[in-house]
Amino acid sequence: MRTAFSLASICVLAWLAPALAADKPDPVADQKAFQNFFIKKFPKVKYEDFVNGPYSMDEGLHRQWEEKEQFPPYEFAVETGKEMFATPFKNGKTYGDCFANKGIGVRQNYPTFDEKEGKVITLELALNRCREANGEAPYSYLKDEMASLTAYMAFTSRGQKMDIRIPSDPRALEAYENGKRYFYTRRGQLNFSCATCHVQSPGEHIRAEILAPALGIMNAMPIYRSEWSGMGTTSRRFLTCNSQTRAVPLEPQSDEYRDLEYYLSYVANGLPISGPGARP
Amino acid sequence: MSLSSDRHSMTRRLVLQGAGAVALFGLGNIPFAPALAAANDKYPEDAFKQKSDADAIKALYGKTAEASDKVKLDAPEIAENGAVVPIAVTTTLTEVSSISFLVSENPNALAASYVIPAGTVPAVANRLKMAKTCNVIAIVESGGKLYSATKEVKVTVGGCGG
Amino acid sequence: MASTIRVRATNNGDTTEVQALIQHPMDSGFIKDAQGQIIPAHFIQQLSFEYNGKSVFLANWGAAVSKDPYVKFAFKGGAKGDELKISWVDNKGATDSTTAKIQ
Amino acid sequence: MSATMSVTRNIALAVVLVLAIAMPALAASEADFKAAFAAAEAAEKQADQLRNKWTTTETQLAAAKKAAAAGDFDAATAAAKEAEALAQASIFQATSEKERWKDMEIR
Repeated sequence: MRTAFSLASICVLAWLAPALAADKPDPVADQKAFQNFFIKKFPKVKYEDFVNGPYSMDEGLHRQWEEKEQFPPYEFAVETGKEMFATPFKNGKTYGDCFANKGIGVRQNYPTFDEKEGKVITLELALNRCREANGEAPYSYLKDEMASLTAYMAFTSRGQKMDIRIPSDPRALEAYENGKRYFYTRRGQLNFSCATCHVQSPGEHIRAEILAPALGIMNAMPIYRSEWSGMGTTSRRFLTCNSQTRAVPLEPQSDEYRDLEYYLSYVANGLPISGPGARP
Repeated sequence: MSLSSDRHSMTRRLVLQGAGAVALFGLGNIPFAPALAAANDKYPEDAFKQKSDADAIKALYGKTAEASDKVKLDAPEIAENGAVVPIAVTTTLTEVSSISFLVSENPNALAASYVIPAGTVPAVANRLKMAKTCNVIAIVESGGKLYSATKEVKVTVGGCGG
Repeated sequence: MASTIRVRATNNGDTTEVQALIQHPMDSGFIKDAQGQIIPAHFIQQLSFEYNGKSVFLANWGAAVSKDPYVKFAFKGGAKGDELKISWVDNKGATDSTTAKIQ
Repeated sequence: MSATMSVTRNIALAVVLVLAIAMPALAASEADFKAAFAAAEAAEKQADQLRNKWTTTETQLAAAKKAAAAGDFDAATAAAKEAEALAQASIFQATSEKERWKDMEIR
């Protein structure tokens, strides 16, 4: 009855109607409703183009993006990442030893849920844990080394569909719900939530930038932003979004951010990985 | 580069009001370190120091350009970010020996100047910085005469960042 | 240290199209850093491309060229397997050069 | 999420802010400053527990400390009061959003 309900309802009506669903979270229905909302809101945008953020919202931007994609500025990050993958740690092991399939073409399965630890493991966290497990110091989650590693891993997964799984472990469902709550909760003195910008007004301007739709927003990570004239990891993007609403950012890879990435990636299941991405 | 949020939002506001951009450039024209003489063609040091596009063109070519529809300038209506503005030029003119790009309201108008030897296709694409909304001018030297195309490019986020 | 110059040169019969992306800060000399100090001008001034010992393209750049600069041009001739020689010098006198095979 | 709901909430936030700042600004002594600063820090600590601090609260706290160090207790107390108001507003925001976030959820 729930899926029929969400399919039949017009998106605006469904949005305002009080939640009939029992309190038990239903990620499958969430994901359908989430994707339907954006597909209805932007009928002219091709399904897989949602991963191109602002570039699928504005023709002028799209042309500039195509121009940049001929020889994109994140090219250096991918190559540095490839070199890092090939350089063994002091103990002779490499990043490939920490990941399935040597870390090639696996990005679309991250974040995963670790049932031993009972927590979400994001790609950035897994990379630092791999370093620590091999006696190396962890990298900053905001700086270029982490961006190069995730850029290379994303590059090897390009085109693969996002494939995030929520195991039947109740803690996984709770992490998913925490991520969803964080996404919709207003914060900072400007009193914005992620949804205020990326659900209510994608395609519109906020100051000088055109807002990306929330659907597929993780698929392009990490991104080279002209604004930063450098690479940015998912962690850096979450922290800067916080400070732009005048909320004090939390520690990178805090549980809130891990759950948020879990939720945002799960609802984008089925959309292709397009990282690393170039952005305004 | 520490990313303290106050500096970040403060700079963005300043840049957006344009005040910051003006204040920065009010520092006057910082003399460039004298460039080492390049192996072959000489670097047009003086042209790159000129403020206005007219002075830069005069310093570079010693003559003025006339607008021509044979020079096709490809630049965006609104730059996504002033730091990376994709600009390209193609021309049907022949015997092209030089192509230059000028950004009229940058502190120094001349952005780039290319020597086009015989046998090279008269077309160039590059990515330039623009301080604010202004005219982008492409100059093509063909058969010893100068032809130009001009287009206004709107810039919302100043390209010189900070 | 790997070269700072990335080049893609492709030949399609009579012309060779060349794209280059160079890793360089291209500081304009107008920016202040976090402590309010001016970051001194540091940008590539000349970038040259040679084929068979002859210059096919010479770029004179000012401070307004974007960070990690990109340029695209084409020249008549060239053949698959031939080599292009690329080199740059910046206003501090630093240089880098590389060669690239035409695909 | 309908506009009326967000307007009422913003008014509530504004009221909390105005109330705190409107306090009479007599020549503040060091003791006044210490009291105001302690209250502000306590509120900010609570906001921290709710993982919902605002950057503007932090700037005001720093401004208060700086003014106090320079001996200007009037400015220091005013900044401390402003910091407390902002901290209270961020606490109000965190608690009111506990359920309210569902209004915006896509279903």
